[in-house]
Amino acid sequence: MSRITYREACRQAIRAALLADPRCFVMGEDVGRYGGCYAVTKGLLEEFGPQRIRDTPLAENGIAGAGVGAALAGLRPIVEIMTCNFSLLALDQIMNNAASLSHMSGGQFAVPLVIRMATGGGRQLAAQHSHSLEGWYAHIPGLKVLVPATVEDARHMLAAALADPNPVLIFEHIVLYNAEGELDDTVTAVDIAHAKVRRSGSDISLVSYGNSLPKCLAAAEQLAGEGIQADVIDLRVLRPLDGATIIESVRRTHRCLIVDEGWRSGSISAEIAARLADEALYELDAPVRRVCSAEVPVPYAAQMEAAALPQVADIVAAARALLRPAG
Amino acid sequence: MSRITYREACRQAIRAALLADPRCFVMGEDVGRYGGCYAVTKGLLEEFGPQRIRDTPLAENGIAGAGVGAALAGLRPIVEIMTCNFSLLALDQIMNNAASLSHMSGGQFAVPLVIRMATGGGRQLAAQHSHSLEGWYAHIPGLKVLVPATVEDARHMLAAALADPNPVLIFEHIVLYNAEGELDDTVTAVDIAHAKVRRSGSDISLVSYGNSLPKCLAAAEQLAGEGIQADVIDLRVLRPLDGATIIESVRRTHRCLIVDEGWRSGSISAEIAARLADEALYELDAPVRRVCSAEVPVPYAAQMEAAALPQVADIVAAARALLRPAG
Amino acid sequence: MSDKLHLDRASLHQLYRQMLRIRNFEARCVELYQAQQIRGFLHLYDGQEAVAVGVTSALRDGDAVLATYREHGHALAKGVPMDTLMAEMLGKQQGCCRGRGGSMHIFDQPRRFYGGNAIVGGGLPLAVGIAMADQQLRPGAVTVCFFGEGAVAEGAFHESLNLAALWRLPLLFVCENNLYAMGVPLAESDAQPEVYRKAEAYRVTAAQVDGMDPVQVAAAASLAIAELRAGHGPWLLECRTYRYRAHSMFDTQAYRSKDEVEQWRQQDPIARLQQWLLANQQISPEEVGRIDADIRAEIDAAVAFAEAGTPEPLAELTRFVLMDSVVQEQAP
Amino acid sequence: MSDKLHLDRASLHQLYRQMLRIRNFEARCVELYQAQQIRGFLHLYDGQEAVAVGVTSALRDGDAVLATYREHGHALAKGVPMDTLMAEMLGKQQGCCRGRGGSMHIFDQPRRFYGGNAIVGGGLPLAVGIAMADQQLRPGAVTVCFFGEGAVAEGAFHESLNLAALWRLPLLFVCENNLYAMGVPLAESDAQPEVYRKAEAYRVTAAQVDGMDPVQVAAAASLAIAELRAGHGPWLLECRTYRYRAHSMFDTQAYRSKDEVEQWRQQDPIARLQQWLLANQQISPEEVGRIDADIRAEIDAAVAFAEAGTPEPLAELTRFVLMDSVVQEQAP
Ligand SMILES: Cc1ncc(C[n+]2csc(CCOP(=O)(O)OP(=O)(O)O)c2C)c(N)n1
Ligand SMILES: Cc1ncc(C[n+]2csc(CCOP(=O)(O)OP(=O)(O)O)c2C)c(N)n1
Ligand SMILES: [Mg+2]
Ligand SMILES: [Mg+2]
Repeated sequence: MSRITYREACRQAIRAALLADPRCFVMGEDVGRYGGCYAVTKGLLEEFGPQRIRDTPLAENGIAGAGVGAALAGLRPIVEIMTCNFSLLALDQIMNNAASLSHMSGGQFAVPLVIRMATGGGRQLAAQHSHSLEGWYAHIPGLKVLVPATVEDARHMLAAALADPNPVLIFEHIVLYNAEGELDDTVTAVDIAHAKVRRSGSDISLVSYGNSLPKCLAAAEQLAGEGIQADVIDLRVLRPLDGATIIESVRRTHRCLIVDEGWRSGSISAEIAARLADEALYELDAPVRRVCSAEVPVPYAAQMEAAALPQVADIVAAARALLRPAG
Repeated sequence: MSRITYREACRQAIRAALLADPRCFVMGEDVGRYGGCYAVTKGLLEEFGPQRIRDTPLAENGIAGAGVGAALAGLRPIVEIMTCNFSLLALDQIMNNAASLSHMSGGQFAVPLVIRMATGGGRQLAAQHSHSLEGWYAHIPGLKVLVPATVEDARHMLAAALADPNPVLIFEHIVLYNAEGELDDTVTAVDIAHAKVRRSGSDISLVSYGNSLPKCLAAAEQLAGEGIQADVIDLRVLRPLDGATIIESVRRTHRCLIVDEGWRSGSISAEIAARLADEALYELDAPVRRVCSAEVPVPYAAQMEAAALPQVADIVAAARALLRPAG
Repeated sequence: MSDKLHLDRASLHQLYRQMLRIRNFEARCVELYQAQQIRGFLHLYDGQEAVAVGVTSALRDGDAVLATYREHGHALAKGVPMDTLMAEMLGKQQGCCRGRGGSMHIFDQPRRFYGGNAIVGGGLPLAVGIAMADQQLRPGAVTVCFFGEGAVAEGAFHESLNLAALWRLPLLFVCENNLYAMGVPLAESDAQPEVYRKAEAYRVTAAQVDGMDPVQVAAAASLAIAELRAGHGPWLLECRTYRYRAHSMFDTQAYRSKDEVEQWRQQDPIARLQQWLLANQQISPEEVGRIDADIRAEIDAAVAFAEAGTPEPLAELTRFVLMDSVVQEQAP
Repeated sequence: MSDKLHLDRASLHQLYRQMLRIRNFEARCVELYQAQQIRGFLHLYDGQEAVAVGVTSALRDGDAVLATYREHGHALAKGVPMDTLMAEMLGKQQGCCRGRGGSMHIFDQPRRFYGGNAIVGGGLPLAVGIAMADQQLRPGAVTVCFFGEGAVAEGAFHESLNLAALWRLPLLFVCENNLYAMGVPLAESDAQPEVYRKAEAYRVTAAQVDGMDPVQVAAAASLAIAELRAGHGPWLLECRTYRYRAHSMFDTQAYRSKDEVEQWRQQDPIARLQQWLLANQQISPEEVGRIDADIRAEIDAAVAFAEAGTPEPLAELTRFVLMDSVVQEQAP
């Protein structure tokens, strides 16, 4: 066991990938000299040189497309789109090329590309720097979407993503970078196919991912104090979604609360609720509830930002209401 | 009553808007000389001249942003992004500026902008020309999203969109352009806030929009032959979603099938199902089912394209299964 | 015809043959479209053949090519077999993309033909990445990316030229300037209508050539590609050309005059090359006839192959959405 | 200092005062950031003041301005009141954006200050649209759009320059070339590091000026804006400048040397203008002191106003996501 930050886990993952495969390289804005806007790639330029840690101009569409091309032609690019807010500029390349090329070409090409991006709010960066778009990206066939919430996943998901022949997006939450956790040194790989139960309980399923996971765990702690035992599920992978693990949990708890930093309407929480309403309707003893971000561009001021994002108190209150309906 | 095509209804709507307000103008690729890639703006250049029917270069991000700017500074732009497939290039301007500016500026500016785009599959145009992204756009706070399915809505929604102080996206389905319908000349305006029941029935709610509406109506016809009476709801507006009308219908039918040309996971159908699972759980006598597009980039070959998109037979079968569960 | 490049008889015949193959292949496509065997959009290369043929004549097998939705010509010139191409046009399982791509999405992995892209400008960033990989993995290989002059206004053009120039990539950008982007004439789509001059903004070497003259195109491409192979960084080649027909299968063409079309037809690259070859005793009438017959036979065979093809079974619909392996890296 | 433009004493004082206001306002912001009263990102304009001040000195009230996330200087120079600006920095209801925007999203409708944009290059297409509207609704008005040299690599730059040129818009593009985009030096972000030369690709008139000299900037801007008002189409002005501090509040600055920073500090526009004014008897030491005191008082008042401000009530969270009316068109 060693105690490390999520940032350091991300950095180690990249370093290990570069050491393991000469075809692997990192490309993005300020990944080199600057060390990454969230300091994830610090020191890698010095170790691997400018061809493998490639600083790019500001050109998200160009960079994403270049990543697709490089993957097609034999390299293993890790493209960093600094934050998901800027990835909107790259969406054409991501949807129309990265996600579509294999199918469109009748299986002649795979696109073994990894795109990392920072996501989420909570640091008062305001509307254009606080999007949580991972659930929205999970709509697109042909992509895989990963959302590491723990240092273990931050450390090991990248290798699995690089080994995958498909384009994989990894969303790292800006608030998690400084979070510390225990890394089990005996674990050397993780899967990128399954959700995981992070805490077991039989009264209610709390389903979440990313920076909402620690919030759910804190809420579960509080609820336990009130005698409510929550099953806490970390989705880990938003596409393809591991519906089986969620449904299995709900079969045990009969109640489900989904916590998602995306805007509520059309978020991944909606997809989960829809699957329950289809595949587990008769298991439900209570409505499926969601704690999501308010449907606003995230505001700057501290109290408004806090109100816009899911908070532990919101989770606790919603869970409580599902178990002990008023009136 | 007059019989016109959906295309002609769109054209009349634009013409009327240009006649009604000198601040209104059309801007987009090939809207002028070419008459629009789906011939919607044919003849308008001759009538209104190049300043009000402005052909642009291919530059979706630039054009969308220019539309936002023009709206901020006093004009009433109707921007045509030829098809939603190309709108991915404009997403930064749509989400980070059009949708966010009012809130981000503390209400100092409204963005009275209309963006029209063609959407949908069914004409063997393959992966990069067959997206149905309207439900996906409906995730974004600050936008309104309209999906006219009838000639009446095609004729009158535009005026309501232009009168709205917010950015409004209008998705016109490529297969509907040639569809004909009766236009009631006594109707001079429609709202852009409510869903509409297009056929009444008490056994099951079929919820859809756009080109899935005629498919649902055809399915309802077939089902009626089997003694199943379907309530057919045309969503009309995907954001803000009129949940009340859907729930009101389900309270009567206790069964719901949602039909949506978007890819299933994370589509607007998911949001509708989620609302039902939350707000109408105890009304449901059967699982909430969805007939959506298969989760593939839409293929070219006729039989594969047909299999990828929702079809009347799929709707009938799914509805039947909900009412007469096997075994 | 230009005589800048001294081409031998065989090479000249090859230029002629390839252009004619494309022209006649597409003529048959039009028939099949009218018979509704080909559906969707069909963008013809009619008139522009000298560009794809001239440029690819300077390529080797291991070089990569990317094109647009108007790419039948590039595909054929790069060696994509006509039969799998035609089967793809008909949406058959035997098509190069198993019927998933159609006219706008022709891919051929063994020939390094990376599409077929229906997003204007969408291929340029891909080309940058392919050239990046080649720079590292396949020294000496070059990538050619074809696009229309309409694409030049897209941000993707700008970003890609800059990246290619910064990284001195072995990448030849070929702008097929046929003067119109659908109905928008060049002067209304670009503030600088001399497209090749845009290259200066990236300190990229550029040239403008008569795209109706395959010899001139071949000469310019040879020069550029030699420079690329030597590692001197990207080039932009602007080829002035013309499409004789509508943008896709049909449009009213209100944006241009019949006269204009007629004038360009006078410069038809195939007719002119044939005349020149005959006049200069570089080809005999018999050889002309034989080439014609060969091509006819090839096309007939391709159509027969395509028509005999079968539909992809529906059970395969979702196959290849996600891949199990990186197929392009496995031994064939 | 340059003497190309013959400015009167009052104008020179105004340049000096405005630059100092910005410098000292931001110095106070740094303190408030350290005290955690300002949060989020804070991008300082320290060193670049001559650009915003020089350019805006050529503007009239009805002209429009757009800038980036490094926009305090542009906002102050355009007349955004310091108190509502400071209240916004502190996230108060009394801020110009009611606390929703913060440092990166300053807007001021009455002054036609259209942000504050945290997407690099995101303001350029907006500026095109504003200039389009002005061309029609407010003849003679101009729009100025500021952006960094890093933005030049974005597709948005390319698309916007082309649109502005095609439509001959009254739009002044001002590239604040401070040599770095975060940590990436110009030579690695642009294949053509003489940014003003990019304008040729759109046949846009361009000039490069010393962005550390407010008089030179003002002279170039005056010339350009006179041309714009006369309807002669857009201009691009490249101002070579430098930021003294980290990109945002803190970075290791491993990408540049202390020496380099020191050399640029030697050319500080404020110190140099003050020296020149004093040496040429264009200002008296007493006047210098008075300006200093005025500014100090203005800043103190702004901070007091901001600190006395109240938080926006949470009930207002979703207000303005959708608007009820087109506020900017109502009488104030
Ligand atoms: C991004 C994008 N915008 C718009 C279109 C629709 N469209 C298809 S072809 C075309 C014209 C392209 O012109 P040009 O680049 O000159 O190529 P040409 O068709 O003349 O060969 C347009 C506007 C598209 N496919 N992609
Ligand atoms: C589209 C986009 N990509 C990346 C970023 C992150 N980012 C913020 S500022 C910046 C550097 C911009 O450099 P430049 O344009 O030169 O402006 P400067 O900061 O030097 O004033 C970057 C990469 C962003 N905000 N938007
Ligand atoms: Mg063209
Ligand atoms: Mg800079």
